[in-house]
Amino acid sequence: MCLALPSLVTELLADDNAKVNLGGVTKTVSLALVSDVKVGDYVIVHVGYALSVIDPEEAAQTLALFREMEQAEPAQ
Amino acid sequence: MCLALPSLVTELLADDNAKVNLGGVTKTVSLALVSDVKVGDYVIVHVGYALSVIDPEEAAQTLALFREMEQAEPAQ
Amino acid sequence: MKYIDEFRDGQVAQSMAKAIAAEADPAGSYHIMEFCGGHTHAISRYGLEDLLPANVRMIHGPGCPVCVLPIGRIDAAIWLARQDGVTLCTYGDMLRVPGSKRLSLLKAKAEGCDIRMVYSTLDALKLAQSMPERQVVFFAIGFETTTPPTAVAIKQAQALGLKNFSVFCNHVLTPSAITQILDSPEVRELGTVKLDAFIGPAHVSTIIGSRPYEYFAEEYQRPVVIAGFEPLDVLQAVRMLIRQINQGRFEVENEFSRAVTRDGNEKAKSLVAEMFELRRVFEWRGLGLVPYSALRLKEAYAAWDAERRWDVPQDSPPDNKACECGAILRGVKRPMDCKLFGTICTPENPMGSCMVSAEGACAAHWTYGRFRDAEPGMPQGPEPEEEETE
Amino acid sequence: MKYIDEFRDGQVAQSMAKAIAAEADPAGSYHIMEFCGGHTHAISRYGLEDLLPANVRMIHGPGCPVCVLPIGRIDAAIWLARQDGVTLCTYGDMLRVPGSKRLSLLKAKAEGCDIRMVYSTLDALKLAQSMPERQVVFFAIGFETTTPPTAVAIKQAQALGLKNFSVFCNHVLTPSAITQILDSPEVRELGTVKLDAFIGPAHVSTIIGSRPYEYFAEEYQRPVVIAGFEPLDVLQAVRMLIRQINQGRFEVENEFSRAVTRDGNEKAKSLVAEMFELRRVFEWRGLGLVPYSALRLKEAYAAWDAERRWDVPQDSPPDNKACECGAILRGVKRPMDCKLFGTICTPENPMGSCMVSAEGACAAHWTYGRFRDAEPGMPQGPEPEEEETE
Amino acid sequence: MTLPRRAHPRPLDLKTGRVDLTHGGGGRAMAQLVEELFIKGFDNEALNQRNDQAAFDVPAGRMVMTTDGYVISPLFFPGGDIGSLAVHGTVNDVAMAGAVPLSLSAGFIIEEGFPLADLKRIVDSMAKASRDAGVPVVTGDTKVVEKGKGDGIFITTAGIGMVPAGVVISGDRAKPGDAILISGTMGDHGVAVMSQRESLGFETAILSDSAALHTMVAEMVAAVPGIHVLRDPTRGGLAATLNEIASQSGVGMLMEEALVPVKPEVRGACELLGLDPLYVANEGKLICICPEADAETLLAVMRAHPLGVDAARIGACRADTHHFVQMKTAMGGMRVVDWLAGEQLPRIC
Amino acid sequence: MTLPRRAHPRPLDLKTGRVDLTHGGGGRAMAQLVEELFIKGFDNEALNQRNDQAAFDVPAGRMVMTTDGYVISPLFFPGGDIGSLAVHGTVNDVAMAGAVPLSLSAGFIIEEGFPLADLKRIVDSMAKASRDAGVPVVTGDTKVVEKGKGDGIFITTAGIGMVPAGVVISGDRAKPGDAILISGTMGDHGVAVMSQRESLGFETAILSDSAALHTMVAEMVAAVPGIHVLRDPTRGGLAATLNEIASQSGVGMLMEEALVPVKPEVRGACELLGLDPLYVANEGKLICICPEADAETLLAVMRAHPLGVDAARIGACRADTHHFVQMKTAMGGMRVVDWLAGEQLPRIC
Ligand code: SF4
Ligand code: SF4
Ligand SMILES: [Mg+2]
Ligand SMILES: [Mg+2]
Ligand SMILES: [Mg+2]
Ligand SMILES: [Mg+2]
Ligand SMILES: [Mg+2]
Ligand SMILES: [Mg+2]
Ligand SMILES: [Mg+2]
Ligand SMILES: [Mg+2]
Ligand SMILES: [Mg+2]
Ligand SMILES: [Mg+2]
Repeated sequence: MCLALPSLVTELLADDNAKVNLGGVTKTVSLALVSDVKVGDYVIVHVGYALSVIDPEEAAQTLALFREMEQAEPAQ
Repeated sequence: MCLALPSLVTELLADDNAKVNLGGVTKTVSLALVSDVKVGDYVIVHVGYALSVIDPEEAAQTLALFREMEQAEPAQ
Repeated sequence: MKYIDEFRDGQVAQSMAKAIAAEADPAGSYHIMEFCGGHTHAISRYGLEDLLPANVRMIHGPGCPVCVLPIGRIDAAIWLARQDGVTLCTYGDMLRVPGSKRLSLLKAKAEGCDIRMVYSTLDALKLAQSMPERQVVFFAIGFETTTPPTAVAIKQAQALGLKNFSVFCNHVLTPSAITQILDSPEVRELGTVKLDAFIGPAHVSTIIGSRPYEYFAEEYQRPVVIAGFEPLDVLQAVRMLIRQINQGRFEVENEFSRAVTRDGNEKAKSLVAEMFELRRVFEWRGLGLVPYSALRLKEAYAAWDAERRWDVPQDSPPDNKACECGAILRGVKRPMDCKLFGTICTPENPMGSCMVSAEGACAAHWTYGRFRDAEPGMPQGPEPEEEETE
Repeated sequence: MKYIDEFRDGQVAQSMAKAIAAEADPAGSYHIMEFCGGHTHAISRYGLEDLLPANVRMIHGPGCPVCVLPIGRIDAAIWLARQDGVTLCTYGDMLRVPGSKRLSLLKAKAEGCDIRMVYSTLDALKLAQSMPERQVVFFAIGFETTTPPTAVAIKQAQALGLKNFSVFCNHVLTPSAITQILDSPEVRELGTVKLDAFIGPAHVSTIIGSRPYEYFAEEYQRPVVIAGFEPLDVLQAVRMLIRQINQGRFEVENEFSRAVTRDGNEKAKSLVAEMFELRRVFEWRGLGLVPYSALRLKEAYAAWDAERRWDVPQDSPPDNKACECGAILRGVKRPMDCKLFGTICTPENPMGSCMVSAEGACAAHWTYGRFRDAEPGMPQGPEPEEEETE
Repeated sequence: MTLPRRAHPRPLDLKTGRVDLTHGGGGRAMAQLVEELFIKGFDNEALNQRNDQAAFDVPAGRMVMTTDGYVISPLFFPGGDIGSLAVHGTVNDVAMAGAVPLSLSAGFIIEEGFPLADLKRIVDSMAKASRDAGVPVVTGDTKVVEKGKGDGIFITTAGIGMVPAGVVISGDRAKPGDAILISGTMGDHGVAVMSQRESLGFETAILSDSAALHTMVAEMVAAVPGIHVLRDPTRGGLAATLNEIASQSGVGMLMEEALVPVKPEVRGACELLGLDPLYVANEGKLICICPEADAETLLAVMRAHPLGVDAARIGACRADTHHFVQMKTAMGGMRVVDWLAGEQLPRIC
Repeated sequence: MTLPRRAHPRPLDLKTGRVDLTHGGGGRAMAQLVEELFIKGFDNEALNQRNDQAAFDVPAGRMVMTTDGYVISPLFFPGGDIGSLAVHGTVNDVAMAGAVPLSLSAGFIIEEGFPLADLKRIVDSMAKASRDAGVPVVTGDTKVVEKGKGDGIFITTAGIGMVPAGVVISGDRAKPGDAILISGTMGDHGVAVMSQRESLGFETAILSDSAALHTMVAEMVAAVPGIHVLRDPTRGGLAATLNEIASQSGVGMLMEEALVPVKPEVRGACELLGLDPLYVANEGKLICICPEADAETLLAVMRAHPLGVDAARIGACRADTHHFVQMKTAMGGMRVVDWLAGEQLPRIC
C-alpha cells in the first residue's frame, strides 16, 4: 500500500501519462498530479501516479551525508 | 423428435399438469391439449404434452388382429 | 411398458413378416413411402427391411422437422442467438444441424451465444420468467404435433404478461408436403417413379385426425395407412397397404385407432387455428418452395413473433449441388446413389437434408443400414484408408 | 535501481548503527514513533531493530490505511458489493481484511459478489467505461497520498460524463491522527508513556509538504523528521531525532529533501481542496473517534459519492474486547502483551487493527519479529501443539 | 507472554465455510486445507510423508498407468458422487488391463466459493471408495480458480497397477470367433445422473452402478489368464466402446439386442429422452472379449461376484474388413451399431 | 456406389475451429480429436496402444508418483505455456525425490469454445517438452465443459519415476547443520506470468524459468547419493517451501538475504507490485538440503549444469523448537521468513 518508488521517466505519452522504468521493468503512470516532468527525470510513483519529481542534487547531498558518517567511523 | 409415448397417468397436478409413469420413470407433463383425463388413463406424450388418450378397447382389437395373424401362421 | 412392449414382440414380427411375404405379389413391386422420420427411424433401428420381401421397398419421406428446415432458417436462428440480450432455446435435435459455413447452434454456443436445449415449450417459458433481463426466443420447429405446444406457451406468456418471450416460428404441415411430392413431375407426369402408397404418422393424426388424408387418397389414388411408431405398427401398416394395392383400393385406413380418430384433437386444432395463419409459401430443404406448407403467427400475436420483433434475415443459401436429397425424398434415388454419401457427407458433417438428423433417409441408412451395401474389402469402418475426397 | 539501491547499502547501515549507538545517551531512553506502516514494514523486513541500541525503542504508529479502517466501513463496502449491479473495486490490500463475522471482500467475492482488485484509480475508471451496464464503486482508502489519485479519477469521470462510477470515500488525514495520539491521556496528562519523537512519512509529505508538522512539533514539543522508506532513510531519521532530543530541539527536519518540500504538491493539494471537505468526526480502528480526521466529497460532487447514492449502513461493530491495539498504537503496550497475539489473533485471522495488514504493529512483529520473544521449548512454528484456545 | 499455539488457530469451518483463493495460494490456508481435509481424509503412509510425491516399493513387471478427469454435473447423484466416481473410474481403467491397482493420485480444481461442507463430503466419499477398494490416494494437488472459471469442483485421478505375469489384455487383441461378454445391465449410471438434471424433469429409483471392478477382474484373470480384451463401457456406452475395440482389433462384431440386459427403468428413461441404452454411460460394468471356449468359465466367475450377477454373453467377433459392429434386433432384423454422432448428454462422468 | 472413406472425412479445422461439446462426448468427434491432436502430438509406443491405460515394464524398486493441476492464466507466457509447464512441473516433482522420471499422464479439461489452434499449440509445446525431457505422455483423457464452466483449459498431469537404490530424499530429512542450496535466481516464473496480466500493466523482458530439472538432479544424486531434501519452490516461492521443509523436518533455518540470487528485473517488478521475491513462484529451480560436507560438491555439479549456473548456498539448518525460517537481512538485521499469509497473485501455475 505504502509503496512510493523512484522511477525513471523514459517516454512522455498522451493523456498526461508517461512510461517509467524501474530496474528494467516498465510501466505506464499518470502525470496528472505533477508538472513539467521531462524524460530522464526520476519521479516518485504511488498507486499509478507520479507524486513528485526527485531533485538529484538533494539526493546527492543526502548520500554525501551518509558517506561522511561512514568515513567518520574509524576503520575496523 | 418424433417420440410419442403411451404413459400411465398416476396423478393429476395443479395448473393442468399430470404426473405420468413410463417403465417406472415418472415425469410431469401438461394436459393443456386434452380433456377429461383421469388417473389410470394412458396418454400419448410428446414434447412434454399429452396429445391424446389411448382407447384400451381399440388397442386390444389391434393386438387381437396381430395375434390372429400369428395363429393363422402354420406352426413351424 | 404397457402399449409399448406388446408392439415390439419379435415373435409376432416374424409371423407378420411371413404374412406380408405371403400377401405380396411376387410378380409385382410395392413402393411405400413412410412420410415421417419417426417411421424411418423405427424401420432402421429395428432392421425391418430385413423382414420385408425384396419387392417391397420403403421410401423414406421428408417428414423429419429437423431435416426439412432450410439452411437459411438455421442461419436466422443463429443470427437471433447473436443479438444482444437474446437467449435462444430449442429442442435438442436442432443444435447440431449446420447452417452456412458449417456453423451450428452448438458451435455458436461454443462461441459464446446463450443457447439452451429445452424439452418442452413450458421450459422455455420458465426460462423467460427466470431471466427477465433477457429476451428468450423459442426456435419453434416441427409438424402438427409441436404446433399446439407452441400455441400453449404463447397463450401462457400472454396470460402472464411476459414481454421477454417470443417464438421464431417454423411450424410446417404434413399434407402439403405429401401433395408436393405427388405433384412432382417425376411422380405425376413422367411416371418414372412408382410411389404406390403412404404411411401416415400416428402422432400427427392424434391432432389432425385421419380426415386430411382423404382428399388426396382420392385425388391421387394412393392408399394411406395412419400407423404408430412401434415396429409391429409399421409392419402392420405395410401389410394393410399391400392388401389395398392388391385390391386396387385407395382408402385412408387407421392402424393407430387406439389413439387416432377421424377428426383428431379439436381442442388443439382450434388453438392452432386461433393463433396461426398459413404462409403463402415456405422453403423445405430437399423439396424447395412448397405453397401453403407452413404457419406463422397472426397479427394479433405479433408481440410474440420473433420475426416481427427482429429483422430476421431471409437469405436462402443453397445445399451442395451434388446433394441428391430431392430425388431421394421422391424415391427417385437411394442414398448410395449420391456420390457424397459416406465420403464427405456423414452424420458428423451432413451436406444435405437427408443426412441432418438420425431420422433422415441418408443418415438412417448410413447409421443403421450401411452394412447392406458394403462390399468385402471396401472398408467403411472407422479406419483411415485413403486421402481425402474433398 | 537508482535512488533505491544506494539507500539499501548494508555497509552504510552498519556505520549508521555505530553512529547511532555513539550518539544515543546510554543513561537515557528514546521512544520514537514511526507513524506510517511503510516505515513499520521497512523496520521489520530489514530487521532494523537489531541495528539500534536497546534504549532506542521504535513504536509502531497507526499509519496503515488498511489497519485504521473500522470494521463498520468494511461491512459497508461488502454491503455495497452486494447491491444489485454493483462492481466494487479497491486496492489489493483491502481484500483480505475481515469485517463482521470474519467476512472479507475476498470471501464475499467467493460468494459471488463482483469485486475487483485495481492498482490505480484509473483502472477503476476504465472498468466503469468497459461495463456501462454495471455500477462501478471505487472503495477509496488511504492517507494524503491516495486522495489526489481519487480526485483525478472523479475529475475524469465528470469530464467523460460517466454515470456508473462512484467513490466510497474513506480518505483520512495524517496530522489529525498524530494529534489524537499526543492528546491521549496516557501521553499528555499522565505522562505514563514516553513518546519522544516522530518519523513522518515521506510520500505523505510529497503532497502536504513538511509544514503541517510544524504546528504540533511546536505545540507538543516533539521533534519530527520526514523520512523515506528505504532502510538507510529510516536509520538516518532515527539518528537525526536522537540528535534533536539530545539537543533539546523540537523541529521539523526533512530527511527526504530529494522529493519533499516545505509546501508539498500545490497541484494535488488544490485538487483535493476543491473536491473534498472535512468530516466532523471519523472512527479510526484502534484510536476511536477522531475529530476532523477524514474527508468526504463536497456536495458539488454528490453524483460520484457512493454514500449519497446508496443508503450505506453506518454501523460500527466493536473489535474483540481483549484487543490491545489502542494501547499498542500509543506505545503503552507491545504486541506480546496482548493475550490474543499469536494464539487466536494471527495475520490469517486478525482480531484487531494492528494485525490486519503486514504494516500493522502486531502483524509486523508476528510475521518478521516473533523470533525475538520465542522461548526455547515454546513452539510457535506451524505444528499443531495443544487444543484450541477460543 | 506468547502462548503456545496450534498451526492453525481456528479449524476449517466445515459447516458454513467456503473455498477461497487463499486455499490455493501456497500459504498457510492451503496447508491447513491439505492437512485437515485431504491428509486427514485419505490417511495413508505414502501421503502422510507430506512430500510433493509419494514413494512406495514396486516389484519388477508390467505396469499400467491411466488418468481420467471427472467433471460430472451434478456432483452428487443417486449411487455416488464425483469423489467415489473418481476412484472407481480410475481403478477400473487400471483393472481393464487385467492389472492389480496399486495407488492413485488426485488433482482437485476447485471454484472459489465452493462450500467446504461439500468438499468434505466429496473427500470422505472418495476416501471411503479408496479404502473399500484397497487402493490408496498417495499424492494430490489442489488448485483454486476464480468464481465463474470453474464449476464447483473437477477431480482428475491417475492410477497405476501391476499386470500379473503372462496376462496380455489390450483393445487390439479381439479375434474373429471371440465371445463378447458384459458384466451386467447397461445404462444405469447415465440414467441415474440424468435423473438429477432439473431440466430433464424426470424421476427414477435407478442408482448409478459406479463401482470398482478390480476384484472381479482379478478373479476373471485368475480363471482365464488368456482374456483378450477388457474395457469399461463409460462415455459413449456399450456402442462406442465396442466400436473402439472393433477398430483397434480390426474385427467386426455381431451382437444380439435381446441378449443385452437393460433395466426396465433405464429403458423407460431412454424412451422418454429419446436415447438408446447402448449409448448411455456405465461406471461399474465391463466388456470382456475372450476365446469362445473360455466364455462359460468367465460368465460363471462374473456371476459369482456381486458386481457381475447379470453378466451375459451378447455376441461374438467376426472377420469383417469394415469393422462393423452389427446387431440382430429384437425384431429379427439387422443393423449397424455405430459410433455416437455428436454427444448425448454432457458431463455425466 | 459407396466410396472408400477415411475415419473422419474432414480433418480437424486447426485454424478457425473450436472445441465443442461433441469433442468430449465419447463419439467420433472425440475419437478424431484424440487421434489427430493428442496421439499424433505425443506419439509414443504406450500411447499408440490406444487403450484406456498404458502398459510398460518397470524394474523392482522404489517408485514415486505425483500429480499437479495447471490452471495458469494466461495460458501462454514468456518462456513457456501451460503445456510445457504441465510437463516440467510434474517431471520436477518426480525428480525432487531423486527419482528418474518414467512416464506422465495428462488429463485435459477444456472449456467449450476453446480455439483448436490454441489447443494444438499447447499440445505441441507439451509434446516437445516431453520429448526434450525424455519422459513420454503415455496416457490421457479429455473432458469438455460448457462455456462459462471453465477457463480455456486446465491440465492435470501425473508422473511416476524410479528412485535409484540407496537414495532416500524426503522433506523430513533436513538436519541441523545441513547446508541449504538453491539452483538459481528466485521469482522468474511468477514475474514472467504476472507481466502478462493486463491489469498489472507492467512490462519486462523476464522469461519464466520453466524447465525440467531431472537431468541435473540425476547428476547431483550420482555425485552425492546422500542428499537429504530436494524440493522445487513453486507456489509460495522459496519462503513457503522452506517453511514446509522446516516444519516437516522439525528444524530451524537461517539464511542470508545477500546470498539469495534475484534478477534485477524481478526485483524491480516486485518493488512495483509490493511483492517479496522470496514468495514468488519458480518452475525451474530447486532447493537442495544436504550435509554441509557435500555442499561444495553439489554446488559444483549444479553450476556445471545449464540449469544451475547461478546455484548458491543461501544458509543452513539449525536446531530450533520453533522451526523458524530466519534470515539475516542485507542490512545486517534478523527477521522471520514466514509462510505466505493469504495468496499473492492467483493462477500462476
Ligand atoms: S448423402 Fe448427403 S449430400 Fe448425398 S443426398 Fe444424402 S444428404 Fe444429400
Ligand atoms: S494481537 Fe490482535 S487482538 Fe492483540 S492487540 Fe494485536 S491486533 Fe489486537
Ligand atoms: Mg483413463
Ligand atoms: Mg475411464
Ligand atoms: Mg502440487
Ligand atoms: Mg460457475
Ligand atoms: Mg475405461
Ligand atoms: Mg505434485
Ligand atoms: Mg508441483
Ligand atoms: Mg478417459
Ligand atoms: Mg470462462
Ligand atoms: Mg514441488
